[in-house]
Amino acid sequence: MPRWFYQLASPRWCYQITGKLLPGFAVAALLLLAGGSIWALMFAPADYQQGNSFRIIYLHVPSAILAQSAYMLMAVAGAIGLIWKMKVADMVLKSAAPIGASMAVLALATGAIWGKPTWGSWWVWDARLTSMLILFFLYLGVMALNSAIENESTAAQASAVLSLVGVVNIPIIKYSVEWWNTLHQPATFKLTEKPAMPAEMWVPLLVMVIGFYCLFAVSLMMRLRNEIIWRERRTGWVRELLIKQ
Amino acid sequence: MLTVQNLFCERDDRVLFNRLGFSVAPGEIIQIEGQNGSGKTTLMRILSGLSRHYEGDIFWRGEPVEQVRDDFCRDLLYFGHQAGVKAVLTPQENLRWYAALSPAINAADIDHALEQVGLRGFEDVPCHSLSAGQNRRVSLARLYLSKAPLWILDEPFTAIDKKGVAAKEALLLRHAQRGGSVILTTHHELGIRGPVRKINLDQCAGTST
Amino acid sequence: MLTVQNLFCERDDRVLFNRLGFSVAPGEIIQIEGQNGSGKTTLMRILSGLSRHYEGDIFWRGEPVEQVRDDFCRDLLYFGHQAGVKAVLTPQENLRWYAALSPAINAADIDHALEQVGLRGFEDVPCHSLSAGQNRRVSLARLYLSKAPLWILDEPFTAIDKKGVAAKEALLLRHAQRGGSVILTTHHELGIRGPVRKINLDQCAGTST
Amino acid sequence: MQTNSEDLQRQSLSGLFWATCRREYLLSFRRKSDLVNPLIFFLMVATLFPLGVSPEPGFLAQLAPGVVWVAALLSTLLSMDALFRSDYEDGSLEQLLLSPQPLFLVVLAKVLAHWSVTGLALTVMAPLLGLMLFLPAEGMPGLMLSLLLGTPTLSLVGAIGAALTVGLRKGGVLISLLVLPLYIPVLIFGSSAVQAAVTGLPLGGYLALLGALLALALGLAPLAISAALRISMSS
Amino acid sequence: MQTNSEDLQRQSLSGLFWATCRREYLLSFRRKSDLVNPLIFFLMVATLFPLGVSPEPGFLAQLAPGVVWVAALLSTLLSMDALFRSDYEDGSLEQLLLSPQPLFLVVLAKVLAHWSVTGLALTVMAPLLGLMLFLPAEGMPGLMLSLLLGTPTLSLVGAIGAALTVGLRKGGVLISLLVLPLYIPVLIFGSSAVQAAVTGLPLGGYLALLGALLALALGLAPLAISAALRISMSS
Amino acid sequence: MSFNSFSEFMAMGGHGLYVWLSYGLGLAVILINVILPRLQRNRLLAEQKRRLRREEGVR
Ligand code: HEM
Ligand SMILES: Nc1ncnc2c1ncn2[C@@H]1O[C@H](COP(=O)(O)OP(=O)(O)OP(=O)(O)O)[C@@H](O)[C@H]1O
Ligand SMILES: Nc1ncnc2c1ncn2[C@@H]1O[C@H](COP(=O)(O)OP(=O)(O)OP(=O)(O)O)[C@@H](O)[C@H]1O
Ligand SMILES: [Mg+2]
Ligand SMILES: [Mg+2]
Repeated sequence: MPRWFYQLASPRWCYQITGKLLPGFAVAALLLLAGGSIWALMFAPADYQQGNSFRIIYLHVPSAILAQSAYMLMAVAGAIGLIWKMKVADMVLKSAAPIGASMAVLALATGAIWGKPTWGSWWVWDARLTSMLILFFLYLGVMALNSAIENESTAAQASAVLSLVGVVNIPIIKYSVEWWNTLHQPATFKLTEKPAMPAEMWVPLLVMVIGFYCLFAVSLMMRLRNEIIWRERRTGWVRELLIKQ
Repeated sequence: MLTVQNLFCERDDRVLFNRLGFSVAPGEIIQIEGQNGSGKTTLMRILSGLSRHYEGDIFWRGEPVEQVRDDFCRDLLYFGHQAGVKAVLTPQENLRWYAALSPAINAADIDHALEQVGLRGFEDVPCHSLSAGQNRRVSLARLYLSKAPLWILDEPFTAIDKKGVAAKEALLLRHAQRGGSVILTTHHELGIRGPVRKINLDQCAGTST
Repeated sequence: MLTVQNLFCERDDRVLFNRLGFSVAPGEIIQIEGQNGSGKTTLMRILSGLSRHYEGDIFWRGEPVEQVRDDFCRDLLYFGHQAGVKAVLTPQENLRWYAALSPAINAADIDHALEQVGLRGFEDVPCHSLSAGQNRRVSLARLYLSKAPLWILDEPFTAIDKKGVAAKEALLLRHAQRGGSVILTTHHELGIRGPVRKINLDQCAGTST
Repeated sequence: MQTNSEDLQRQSLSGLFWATCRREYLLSFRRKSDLVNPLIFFLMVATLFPLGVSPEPGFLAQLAPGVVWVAALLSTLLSMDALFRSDYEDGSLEQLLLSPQPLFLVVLAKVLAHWSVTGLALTVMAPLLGLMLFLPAEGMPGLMLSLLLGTPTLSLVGAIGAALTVGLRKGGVLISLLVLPLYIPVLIFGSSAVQAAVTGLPLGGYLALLGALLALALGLAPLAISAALRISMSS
Repeated sequence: MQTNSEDLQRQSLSGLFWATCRREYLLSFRRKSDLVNPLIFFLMVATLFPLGVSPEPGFLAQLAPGVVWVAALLSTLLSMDALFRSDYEDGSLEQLLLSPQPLFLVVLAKVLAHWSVTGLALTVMAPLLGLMLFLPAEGMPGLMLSLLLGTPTLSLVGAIGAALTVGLRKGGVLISLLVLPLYIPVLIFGSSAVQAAVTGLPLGGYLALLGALLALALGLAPLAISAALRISMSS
Repeated sequence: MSFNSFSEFMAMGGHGLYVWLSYGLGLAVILINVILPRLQRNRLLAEQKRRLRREEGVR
């Protein structure tokens, strides 16, 4: 096991390193998101079919991607927490859940808003949409379990089990939902399959995706640091930290 | 047999005990004392391995208890605040399941144990129509069945009448004389003369009352 | 105040008591004794009006209790095996609701009562993170609030530590001295010197043990 | 003198009512999960249908009034079991029965508080479900009105079942057996009201019927609940 | 000697398994309501549909596969909460965790016993529901087979949720939030199998998928359940 | 630049409502993800400092 892995296990080291990384990520997130949005809203060309409503993609796709990645992160953290009893992993799990859930909400909301002008309906039971909705429910489950259990470490371990069970199920859910939908009816509306977008369309998308990842990192680190202070409030170093401030 | 070193536990920002250390030898009876809320139940749950919210070391026959969990469970009888008695089953059926749970117990002894705790004639009555004390007695019958050397008993005498308490005290003494050890809490003055050692949790980190 | 005549109760074809009769005068403390399963709890539930599985007559201040149920309830404080404490509420919130339930209770006294039972500093802690004894104490605080003359207490000292028991005994005595009456069960030897009368249920219809 | 004491008593009664309401709200806000869970259940039942039956909008729109109402009914039903159970288990119910205050008042307060965190919340959330099931926009007001009038009846009637089963070791499903038949009129009038709204027919009649049911339940249920509680506890 | 002791141990393990099964059966037969309630719930959900949606046979027949599966799912889900709760409340669960025997075995026995009084019973009763909802006769074998393969998975996955929420003061509804999303694949494959059977398409593929899910659940769930129980109890 | 005037920019070719609603929501979600942890941190630090002072005071 590499050395950083053991170091990461120390909340104190983790607190310090995130403190150093945080400003960089924050600046990157700000620049990328601001630049990306301006590019997306003002300079990217309108889609020849969907017109300007197409610009929603620059929020929709990053948030959808993030919602999925955050769950993966949660499951990995959960596994590490259960196997190596690493406290920081527990805290990462707990911190990632609300961010992931908010991303799922954004993906669902922007999708719904986009659906209205394109499909004439806020919602359809399409495979992708449905599996995103279920992912959102999975997040809600983890968060509800986390808040229902009072003891922090018990809560973290329980959520870890749940998110692992969930992650085993996600491919199954995705697969089953996709199959179900294509089976019942030939999809009336198809999400555009990786359109052969011109570069001026996908470059800002890439910028936004990276920006969202940076934002995710920022928010995760902020929540993680709070969590560390709370859990380690009894230790000497947090006491010093509090006195110093 | 059991050695506790440097045990620390806090709940809700209140330190229950700190640097608690003691060890239990075969043949010893240890009574944990303390006011309400001083942490007796918490300690019992930690010792039995139900709770992991502690810092410090617990050794079982010289090995860290986490590493010999299976052996430890084989040698342990835990009796908690709740009796572990199913209300719709009869005393007999309840004990039969306990016999299946611990391989050392001999299922044939159940009737004898029930008689010992004064439930003769109630073997076939569902436990929900037994009184509070009779329900506790069903669970106490496990003491007569068990062959485990270490007993951890959390307020075993709750709701038991005087005659019953005397009988149970005699049983504890007999267990100790055969080389077993007992850790128990009770607010009641033990009538056992013999190898009883008291540990007072109020002195480890007092609660204000 | 309370007069019981010719009370008969059986459960599962076993007669618990037969021709039980006694009366409770103001200033009296009556301790119901008996083995486990002798019918103490059953008697307490009958007296308080929770259970109607009996034959015989109960009079409250000379009138059949069924007919003056409302007055009787106003004058009664019942404390059962279960504490009646909501786990997610704090001791204060729990007691506040009891204050609303009985018009005679003064809500302003709650803090004082909690201090009396040794829960100072725990007023704001949800009861599920209190110990077994502390939970009982929350419920016992009602004794300090109540202005009811008749107290029916079923094993009020369960899980209470020695200091707490002594304080509660003093409280019972004070209540009796002020003209109240107490009917209680406990397996514990009461340390009250004074107007304690014992009624032994084993003699009414013995259980075999 | 007479009037004064009556006044005092009336005051203590309304005090009791509000104290009970406050306690119930405290209890459900203390554990937030209690609060959101019926809603989430409601949402999920509505999600299962497109998955289990068919995702086709036209077909779902036909189903929508019935499914939303069935979901509301089930979700109320399931939350019902907890109404008295925890009071029973921790002994508060004994204390309640022995209190000199009128039992039906406390019971009414409990049911009201329960309704406002389930039935009312379901009503507010119903349009979302309607959307998910492609209920035409014309149906929405009918949906909400019928739920607003129907769910209190569900809570009141459900509470009778809860009171009858509280002493049993596990009423969880027994309660549905007792209560579902009584829920059927509400279900029929409620879903008919929504269907009428969708097709543009007048729905005043259905709403009046739901209102009449509510008035009936409001008058009789508290007494039935109190009686049931006393019976359950006296064993 | 070595083999002998191993033999003995194996024997005690199977003894434990059967003792646990026997206890669970005793428990549910002792209070008969436990036994029939999921079935009655199942039946009633199916009854609500004709009432709430439309009594027309053709329309109901279209609905039937989905409704039966949704009802089975909900009814399993609701019975799930009780699986460990009573053991938790009376302290048996503590004893179970402190026993030297392998926990997952006891857990597996409990789930199996639970399934055989809910899932299996639902499967046997499903044709009745099919009849009530005018499911064409060709669909019946598919319905029963899919339920037979699907409901054990539901029980196993539900038990994970039950184990995670057992320490909480009220898991009743939380459990559905945790578990329902995980049930969706079973629902989809199950109802698709029935639909395939109705339309005369081959349903082997669906059944194979349900079987694969079951195998996966059978392999992983007991471990997850044991871990969850230990975690829930350690607070 | 795909737009000639500000009003055209706001109208988004008739889809202004949808686009601006989405971006509004996006901004809200982004802000929430940054502001909530920040507020939580302030509260946490204040609480812990108070606790520290209280304990120091007790000692
Ligand atoms: C509530 C409604 C919607 C939800 C939940 C949703 C969800 C998703 C998800 C999960 C992805 C996959 C992101 C990835 O991993 O690459 C995605 C991608 C995408 N969505 Fe949506 N969507 C919704 C509505 C829409 C609508 C209305 C449109 C446009 C007509 C749309 C267009 C796209 C496009 C173009 C992509 C990128 C495709 C790709 O990268 O593979 N979505 N959406
Ligand atoms: N619900 C019931 N149904 C039938 N019989 C019951 C029921 N509850 C109690 N009994 C029987 O009544 C007898 C008296 O029970 P009770 O609870 O009154 O005893 P108790 O004197 O309070 O005992 P303890 O000291 O153990 O509390 C018991 O032997 C029991 O068998
Ligand atoms: N689940 C919990 N969460 C947080 N704090 C708890 C919890 N359980 C107990 N505590 C706290 O721990 C302290 C010790 O509780 P414990 O049950 O160990 O006391 P005890 O010594 O057994 O008391 P008793 O004599 O009343 O049984 C209590 O003061 C209580 O405030
Ligand atoms: Mg204790
Ligand atoms: Mg008793």
